[in-house]
Amino acid sequence: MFKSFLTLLKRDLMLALRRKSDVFTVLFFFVIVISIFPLGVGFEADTLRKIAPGVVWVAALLASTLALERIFANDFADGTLEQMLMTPQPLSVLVFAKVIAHWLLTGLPLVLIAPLAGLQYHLSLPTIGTLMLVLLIGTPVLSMIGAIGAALTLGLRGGGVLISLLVLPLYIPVLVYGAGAISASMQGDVPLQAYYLLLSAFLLLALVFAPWATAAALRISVE
Amino acid sequence: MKEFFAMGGYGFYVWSSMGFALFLMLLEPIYLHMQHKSIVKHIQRQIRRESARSKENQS
Amino acid sequence: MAINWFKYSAPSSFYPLAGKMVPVFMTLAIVLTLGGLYWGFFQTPEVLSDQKQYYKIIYVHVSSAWMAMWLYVVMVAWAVLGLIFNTRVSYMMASATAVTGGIMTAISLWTGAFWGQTSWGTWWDWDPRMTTQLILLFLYIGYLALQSSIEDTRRSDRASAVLAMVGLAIVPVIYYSINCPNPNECASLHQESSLERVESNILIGMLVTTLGFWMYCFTVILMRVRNIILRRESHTSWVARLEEMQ
Amino acid sequence: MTLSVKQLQCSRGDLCLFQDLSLELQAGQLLRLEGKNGSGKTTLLRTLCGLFMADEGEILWRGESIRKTPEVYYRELFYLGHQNALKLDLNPLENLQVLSRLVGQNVSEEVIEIALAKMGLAGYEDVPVRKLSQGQKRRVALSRLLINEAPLWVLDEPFVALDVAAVELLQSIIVQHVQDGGMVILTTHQAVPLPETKMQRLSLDRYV
Repeated sequence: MFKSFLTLLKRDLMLALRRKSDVFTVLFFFVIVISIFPLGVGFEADTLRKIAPGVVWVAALLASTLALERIFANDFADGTLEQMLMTPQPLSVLVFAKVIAHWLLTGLPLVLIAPLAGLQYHLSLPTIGTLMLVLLIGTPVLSMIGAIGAALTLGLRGGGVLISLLVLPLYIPVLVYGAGAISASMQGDVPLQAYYLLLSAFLLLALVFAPWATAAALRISVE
Repeated sequence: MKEFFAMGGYGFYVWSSMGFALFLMLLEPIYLHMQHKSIVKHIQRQIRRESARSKENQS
Repeated sequence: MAINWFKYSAPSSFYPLAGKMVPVFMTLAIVLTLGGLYWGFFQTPEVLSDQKQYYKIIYVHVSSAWMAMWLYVVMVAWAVLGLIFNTRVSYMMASATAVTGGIMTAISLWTGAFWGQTSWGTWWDWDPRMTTQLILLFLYIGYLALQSSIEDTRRSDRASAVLAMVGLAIVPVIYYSINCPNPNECASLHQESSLERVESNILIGMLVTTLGFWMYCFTVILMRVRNIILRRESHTSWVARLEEMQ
Repeated sequence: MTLSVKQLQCSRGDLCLFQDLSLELQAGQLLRLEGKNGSGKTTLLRTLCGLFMADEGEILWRGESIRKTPEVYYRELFYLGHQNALKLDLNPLENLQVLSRLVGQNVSEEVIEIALAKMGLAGYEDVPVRKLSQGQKRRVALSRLLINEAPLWVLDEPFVALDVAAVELLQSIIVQHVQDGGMVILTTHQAVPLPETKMQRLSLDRYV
């Protein structure tokens, strides 16, 4: 079981490296969305600091939904997805590998680029630390839940917009506590433990249930 | 009767909110009934088309 | 006398049954809704002084809000039934319920905004329950959007069933996260619901109206499912034999 | 090692494709599926692979339903559809390695190179599949037949878009597999040179 998980993960990463442009489009989208807000809202430090948590998280949400369609679309088009449905391993393990690969290529870069956004928004260093940690816990949940939407809308025209329509409402808990943690860390003495626990709980629930739901959705869509 | 509609000065709010809601709830069954009729008409036409075509095949 | 539920799971036997039930539920809906509203409007003693007349909005607001939430659960129930027993009628009932659920949510938001304007002075103030209703509307819209964008009825039924189940699993988490965004001093989750502090007569009016809304929803859902059955089974022989078609 | 199908019924949307279809396939036999286009041949093949859910009926492999023990069935099944199941950015070697490892087989590079050579693709091992012609891509997909150890093959129109040489090559591979005690289910208009005893035919037009 673990061998095929690694095989698929390695294959997806290899594919991505051969087609680097896909990786950077999501990253640049995230950076552009974050950099546009100050132009609209004004450059005062305290307003930027106040809106930073929300802006960063909404940008992360939009960037992740933008990239979701690609998780299964290529495999569905060239027939490899069918082969994956007919392996001795449970499908949810393979789905898990694909989602992890997707997260490594679209979620993790957001975490690594987040300090840049922090500086743009005059965030203090500890807050940037919180920002990165919260994004680190939150973005996998976005990929996991988003994969369900991607599997449901497989092969539909106008699938990209449809995915965000289906999936954005489901991201709300991660958005609320993700942004909440960052604004709490800005007030200094507020304990952040509760936020991290809640986000980690979401992550665990997503890790357990999302691949299974995605596998069921894939079987329905590939039929 | 007049003060009934005035509703203590909130007449506008009460009636427009309730009015719209009940109007919508009235509209839906009517729309569904018309939709039902149009589907029935469509199927009748379809049956006539098929019976006509089957007669041609036999003749 | 074991009721053979599976007999009614076939569209051909469910269609006439639904046809017979529609008038019954419609009359019940009219009687109960008007009765509830009449009771609420005229029978409640002027407990509240005159200028508080706007509370009458809550009859429709609370009834539609409850229906909006209940219909989502009913929709998921039909979807799950469809997935387990693979009966097409259950899927049709799920998609029929979704539209009425969406309308009920829209009504509850509309009346809620008016209620907010009169009692809090703002059309929309992100009150946790109202925000959850808004998100519920997005879930309904997502369900209907997915269903309409998939041509193959078999796939659209089962795909939207999965989406509805995922939605239902996450709705409580959404409600929790909106109700106490700051986990450190999370306000008592259970705000005083509109039931406790309500005077008994108003309560009666509200409950009767809600029952009326239940009947109304049954009526409309059954009418819509009959249309769906006709549209999907238009090529079958039992439809051709229906007396309406002669 | 038998594949038995009992009272299978499949429908697309509201159209019933076939009903109470039963068949039994023993080791060392080939089943040809015939029927006009749209008669549900591909749907039947996909149902046999567990990709499509039948309305009624059961599919048993070694006496066990494929729904209950899919891992046993999928270890012994090889399906080749209209699509080649190849990633265009990878070269044939990587593609075949990934696909065989996914099914749990550990295949060495030499075996893959021999198989590719046999399919007339010697020297193309590290050329990205995107650069190959349509016929060559199909040959890469077919070379998986030489690598996999699955006894049951389900092939959907395998001879399509193949030149004469490739058709003969594929025919010999299929015949060899059946004679070695393997089982093949395929849809094709091509002749497959096998003695009648080893051949079963099934026309879907009879099951509507």
